[in-house]
Amino acid sequence: MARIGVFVCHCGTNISGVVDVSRVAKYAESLPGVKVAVDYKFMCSDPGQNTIIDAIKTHNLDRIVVSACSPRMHELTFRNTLERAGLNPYMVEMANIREHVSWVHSDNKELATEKAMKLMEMSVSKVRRSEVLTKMFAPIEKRALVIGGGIAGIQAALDIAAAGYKVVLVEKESSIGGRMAQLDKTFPTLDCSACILTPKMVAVSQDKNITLLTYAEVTEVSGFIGQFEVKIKKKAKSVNSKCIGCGVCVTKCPNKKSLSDFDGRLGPRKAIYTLFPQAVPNVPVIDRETCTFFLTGKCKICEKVCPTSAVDYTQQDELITEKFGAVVVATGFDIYDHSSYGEYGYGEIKDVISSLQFERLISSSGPTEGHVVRPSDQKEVKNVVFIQCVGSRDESKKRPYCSRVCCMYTAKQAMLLKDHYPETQSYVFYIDIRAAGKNYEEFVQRAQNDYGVVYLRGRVSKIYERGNKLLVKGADTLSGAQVEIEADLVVLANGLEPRKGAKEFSQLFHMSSDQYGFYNELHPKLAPVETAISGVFVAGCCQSPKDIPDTVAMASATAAKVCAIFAKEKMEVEPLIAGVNQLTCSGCETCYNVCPYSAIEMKDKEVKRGEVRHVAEVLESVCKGCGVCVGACYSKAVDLKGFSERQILSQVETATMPITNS
Amino acid sequence: MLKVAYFPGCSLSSTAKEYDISTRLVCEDLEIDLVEIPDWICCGATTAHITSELTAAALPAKSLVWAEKQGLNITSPCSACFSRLKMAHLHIEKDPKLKKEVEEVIGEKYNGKTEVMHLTRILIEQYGIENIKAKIKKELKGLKIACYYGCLMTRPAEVCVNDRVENPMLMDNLVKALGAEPVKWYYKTECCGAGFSLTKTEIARKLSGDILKEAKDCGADLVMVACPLCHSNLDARQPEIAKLIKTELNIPVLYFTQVLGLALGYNSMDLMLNKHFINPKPLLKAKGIL
Amino acid sequence: MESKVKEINIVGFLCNWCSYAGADMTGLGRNIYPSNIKVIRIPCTGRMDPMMIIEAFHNGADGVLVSGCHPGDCHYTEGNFYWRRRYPHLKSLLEHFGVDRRRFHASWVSASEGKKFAEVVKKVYAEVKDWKDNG
Amino acid sequence: MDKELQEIIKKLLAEKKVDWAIGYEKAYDELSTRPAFVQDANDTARLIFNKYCINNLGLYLTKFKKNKLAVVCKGCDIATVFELIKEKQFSRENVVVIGVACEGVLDKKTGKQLEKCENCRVKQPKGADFTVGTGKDSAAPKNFLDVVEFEKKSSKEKAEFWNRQFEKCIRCYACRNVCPVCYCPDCFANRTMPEYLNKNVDAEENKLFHMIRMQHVFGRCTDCKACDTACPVNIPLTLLTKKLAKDAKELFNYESGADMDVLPPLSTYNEADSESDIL
Repeated sequence: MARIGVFVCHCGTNISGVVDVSRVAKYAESLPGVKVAVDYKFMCSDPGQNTIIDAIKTHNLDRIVVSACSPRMHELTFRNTLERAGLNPYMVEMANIREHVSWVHSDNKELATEKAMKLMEMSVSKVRRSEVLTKMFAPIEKRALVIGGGIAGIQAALDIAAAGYKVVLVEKESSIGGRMAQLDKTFPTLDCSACILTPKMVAVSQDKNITLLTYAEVTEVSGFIGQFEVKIKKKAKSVNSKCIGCGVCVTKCPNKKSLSDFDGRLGPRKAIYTLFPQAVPNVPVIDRETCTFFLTGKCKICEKVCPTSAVDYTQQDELITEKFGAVVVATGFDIYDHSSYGEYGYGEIKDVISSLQFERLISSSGPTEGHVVRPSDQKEVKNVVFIQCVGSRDESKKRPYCSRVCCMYTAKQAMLLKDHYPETQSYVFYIDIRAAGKNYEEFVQRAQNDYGVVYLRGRVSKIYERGNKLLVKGADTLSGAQVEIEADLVVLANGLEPRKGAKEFSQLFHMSSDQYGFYNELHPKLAPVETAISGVFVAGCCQSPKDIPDTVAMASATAAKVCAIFAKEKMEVEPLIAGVNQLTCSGCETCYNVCPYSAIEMKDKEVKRGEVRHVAEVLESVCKGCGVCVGACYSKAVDLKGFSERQILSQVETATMPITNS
Repeated sequence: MLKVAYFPGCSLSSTAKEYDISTRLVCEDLEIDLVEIPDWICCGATTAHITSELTAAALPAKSLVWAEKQGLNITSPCSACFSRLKMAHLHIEKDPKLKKEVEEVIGEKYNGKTEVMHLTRILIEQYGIENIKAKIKKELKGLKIACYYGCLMTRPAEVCVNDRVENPMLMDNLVKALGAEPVKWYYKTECCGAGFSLTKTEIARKLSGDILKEAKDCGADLVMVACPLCHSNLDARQPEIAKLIKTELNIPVLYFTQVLGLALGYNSMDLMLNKHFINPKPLLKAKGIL
Repeated sequence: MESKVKEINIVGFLCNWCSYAGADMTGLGRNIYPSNIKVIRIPCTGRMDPMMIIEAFHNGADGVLVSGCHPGDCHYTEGNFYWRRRYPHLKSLLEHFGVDRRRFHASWVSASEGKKFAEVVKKVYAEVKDWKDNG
Repeated sequence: MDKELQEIIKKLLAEKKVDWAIGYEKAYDELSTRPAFVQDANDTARLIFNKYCINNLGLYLTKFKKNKLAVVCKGCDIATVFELIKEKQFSRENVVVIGVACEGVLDKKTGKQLEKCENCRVKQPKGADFTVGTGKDSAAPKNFLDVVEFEKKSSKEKAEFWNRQFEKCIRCYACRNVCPVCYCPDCFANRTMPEYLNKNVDAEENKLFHMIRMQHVFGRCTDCKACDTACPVNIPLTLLTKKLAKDAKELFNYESGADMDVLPPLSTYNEADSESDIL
C-alpha cells in the first residue's frame, strides 16, 4: 500500500488568498493512501523542502504530492528534494493550484477551492500508480564523424579535435576546402578567401586527432547516438601514400580533355589532377573515366615521371566500417542551375555566367589567372550586368526562399571588378537588397557610392545576343522605365540549393528535410543545429542558405553539442520513455510507422518459450518520450513511463468523480 | 490515320483564307483527317475574356465538348483560337465553380478529356518530322527562314507544351527538315503589337518593325508565322513600317503551312501566295523553288 | 432547465510544451475562465489515446478538450499531426454513438497564447452548457 | 466451379506450395456451410463454394501464421487479407489467395441477400493468385444511405437507440472473435491492469466495449459484416462498421484493404490535413 504525503503550498498569498489551503490539506487526509497532509507558506523554499524531507522520514512516505505552482516551474526542484530524502525522484506529482486555479478563478473562492481539491486528488491518484524509474545510461563511442570538408566541416572537426576527441572527416572530393575554396574574396571585408581558409585546411591535416578521408563517401549508417556504425567507401585514388605532392605527374599528363568542375568548367583539367594548388591533402587523383591509360591501356606517363613511384593503377575502392558516437552533417550546397531560365538564354549563351564562374574568373588561381574575360571570345569586358535572385525568391521556379548571400556577393563581385578594371561599369538588377549583418549594409552602400555600381530595382525580361554584345532588356521599377543595356558579360546571382543527392543522403540517417531538400533542424529557434535524430547535428548550408560567419558559428555549435555528449562517461537518458510489452504486441508495425524518431525497432523475438513473434522494441537511447506510439497502438502493448495508461486513466476517473467527504 | 477535330475560326474564314486553304491542302496530302466542327462558334478572342470569365470559358467549351464526344483532340491553326481553347480548358479544370457554371450555360457535362493542340504540334510532333520528310517533293535548299512564334502559342507557359517558352524550336525543326535553314534570332516570341493594331497603331508599327528588322539583320529571306494576327501586322503593315524606319525591308511573310506546302510540291495558286502584300514569288523563283 | 455551474464537468488534456504552458500563461495574465475544466498534463497530443477520451465520457464527463501545439510547432515535430487525424474520426464516431458534438473539442494553444486558452475554455464551457440546457 | 476450386487446391497441396488450405464445406444442412481446413491433397473433394459461404476466412490467417496457407476468398474477403498483410500479420508470399466469383451471399436466418452484396464492386475478385468463375461487378458505388439516415437523428435519439441495442448485448464477444482484424494477443476487454472495462454486463459498459472496439478497428475494418452476422442478439453492428468505412473515405479518402501501398489513416498524416473543427 502506498504511503503518500500531500503538501499544500500557500505561495505567500498567491494561492491562499483565493484557495482555502487548509481545506485542501484536510481533504487530502481523507484520501486513501495519504498518510500526512500539511499546508505551508512556501513549499519551494529550503524550510519548505525540509518539511517534505522530514515528513518522508517521520511517516515513512514513498510518494509525494505537492499542490503548488506549475510543474513546469518546480517539478525538478521537488524531484531533487525526493532524491535528497532517499526516494526515487520520479515518485512526486504536482497539482497546479496556482496558475490553473488561484490566479484564474479568483472570482469564486468556493469553486476555486473545490477545483484545487480535485486537482490535488487527481495527482494523488496518479502518484499512487507511479513506478520507480531509474535513469538510464548508454555507452558512448567517443569518436565523431564529420561529413563534408567545407568550411563548416573543417571548423566542426577542428573544434571537436581541440577538445581532445578523435574525429574522422569525410570529403567526397580529392581535397577539403569546399565552396569557400572556389571563392576569390569574401564580403564584407574583401579579404582573400584562400588566405583565411588555407591555414585551417593545413591545421586539419596536421591535427593528430583528425583522420582525413578525402575522395570518400558515406554509404551506410546504422545504430544510434553513442553507437553509430558507418560504412565509408574510400574511392581508389590511384596514387598511394608515397606521394610527396610535387605535381610532376599533373604537369606531364597529356590528357586535358575534361573541363574543371572546380573552375566552373571554364578551364581544362588533366586526367590526373589536384582540385586546386593549395589542395589538402596535396595528393593528386586519377579520374578513371577520362584517363587515357584506363580507357585504352596505353600512356602511363604519370607512373614514369613520378619520382617516388606513388602512382598505382591497381588500387581498388575500399569499404571500411567504423563506429562513432556522434555525427556532424555538413554537406553544403549547389548553386541553382540557371538553364531553366529561358529569358536568360537557357544557360546556352556563353557570356551569361554563374556567380561561381565569375569567382573563378576573377581569382588569380583561376583558369584565366584573374583576368575577367568573356568566355566566348576571351575579350576584356567593359559593361557588366549582374542579375540577382536567379533561383531565389522565384515562385515559378519553386524556389521562393531568399538565398541570403547573393545580395552581398553581387556587391562584392561588382566592387572587385571595379578594383581590377577601373574603366568597367557594373549594373545590378535586384528585387530588394537584403544586407542584414554586421557591416553588410555599409558594404552595399560602398558599392553604390564609392564604386559607382548602378543598382536597378527590377527584373530582366530577356537577354539577346546582338553581334558580339549582349542586349539586356529589363525594367527599372523605381523610375518606371524600360531599360536596355548593352553588356559584354552578364553575371547571374544563382541561389543556393541543397547538394544533388541530398534527399538520398538524408535517408541514410532518417533525417527529415524540407520541400527543397534542406535538412530540418530539430527546432527552428531552440535547437537549430540538432536534428530529430539524436546525436546527428547539422552545420552550414545543408540546413539552409547562410554566409561564412553563420556557417562557422553553426559548425562550432555542433562541435559544442558533440563535446557535451563525449564529456560524459555514459550517456544519461531520461527514463520518461516508451516501453513495449512484447507479450501483448501484435507486431502490426503501427508504432514503427508513426514514431517521429525512428526509435522503434521491429524484431523477431522469442517472447514466450518456443514462440518467436514479430514484435516492437523501443530503442531507449533514441526515444524522446512523445508517446505518439502509445496513442496509436490499438493492442495497448506500448506504454509511456511517467504518463502511463494507468496513470492517465486514474486521473480521468478522478476528474469525473464528484468530491466526496467535503 | 491521324484524326483531329478542326476549329478554323473567323480569321481563317476571311483575312487568313490562305492559311485555311493551305492547312487543309497540306493535311490532305499528309493524310491527316481534319474533322471540321459543325457550327463552330466564336472562340471569344478578345472581347470575351476581357469582359466575362464565364463567356470566355463557355464559348470554347462548346467546341471542346463536341470534340470530346467524338473522342478527338482538337486543333486550330489560328494562335488566338488555340490560346482561347487551351486557356478555357485550363481555367475550367482549375476552378470547380467555373466548371459548374459553364456546364449550366452550355447545358452539357464538361469532362476535359480533349487535348487542345496547336496545328504545329499536330504536324510536327504527332505526325512526326520524319514522316513529313518522307513526303517531301522539293527541298527548300538555300532558303533562310526566321520562324516567328509570337505570344499566343507560347504564353502563358502552360500552353507551351513540350517546347521552350523563351526559345521555341518546333517550327525551326520543321524548317530544317524541309531542307531550309532556320535563322538563329532572338525575336521569336516578341510581341508584334496586334493588341494595339487598331487603337494605337504606332505601337504595333514599332514592335512589328523591330521584329522585321531583326529578322532581316539576322539574314532571313522570309519570316514564317503561325498566326493570322502576326501575319497581318508583319505583312500588311510592312510597306508603311519600311517607310517609317527608312529601311528597305521587303521580306515576305508566309504561313508555315504554306512553306510546308511548297516543300510538298504545291504551287503559288494552290497555296494562295498571291494574297500577300509582300510578294514572295520573286524570292522563291530566285531560289529555284517556284 | 438551466444547469448549475457546478454540475458541468470538463476534462482537459493539455500537451506539456505548448498548451499546458499556455494555460500557465493564462494564470500569469490573471485571465479568468470557468473553473469547470480539470486539466491532465500529457507530453504531446500525439500521446492522446482515443480510449482515454471514450473513458472520460463513459465516466460521466460532460465535455472534453484536447489542446496542443499549432501544426508545425510540435515539440516532437509531428505528434500533433497524428492527433489532428484522430480527432475528426473520433468526434464523428462518438457523435454516431450519441455523444453530442458540442461536448468534444480540440484546440491549438501555444505557450504564449494565455488569453486564447481562457477564450477556448469559455467557448467549450458555453457549448457544453448549451448541450446540457437545451439538449 | 467446385471442381475447379478443388483441383487448384489439390495441386497446391500436392506440390507442397502450401501446408494448409482454408475453404468452405457443407455443414449440417443444405443451407449451412462451415470453414474447412484441408492438409491432404486427397481430401479436397469436400470443398465447395455457394451462396451460403458467408464466413470471411481471412479470420483464420492470423491463427496459422507460421504456415504457408491457401485461402478461399470472395472478392470482399480479399480486402481483409490485404489489410492483414499491410499490418504485417503475415507476408504476401506465405498466402495463396484463391478468389471465387460471387453473386452475393445469403443470410440463412432470413434467407435474404446480405445488404453489402447489393452494390458489390468485387463480385469478380481482384488481386487474387487464382480466380475461379466470373462475376459481374455492380456499377454503382457503395452507398451509405442508412448511415446518412441515422446521422440525421439527434444525439439524444442516437444515444437512446444504442442504449436499447446494447441492453440486449450479452458481451459474448462473438463480434470480436469473428473479426479478422481483432487479432490482438491480449484484448483490452480482457485486461485488468489498467482496467479499461468493467466486467459487469450492462448497457453503459457494453456500449463502452463497442465504442472502443470500433475506434480500434477504424481504418482497418473492411466492413465485411462478420460481426454483424455473428451477433446472437442482432445488434445492428453494420451501422457502426459502415460508419467507419464512410468516415475513412470522407475524412481521409481511405478504403481498407484497397491499396497495399497506402498506410492506414491513423498511421500517417498529411501536413495539409483539415483542421476545420479545431479551435
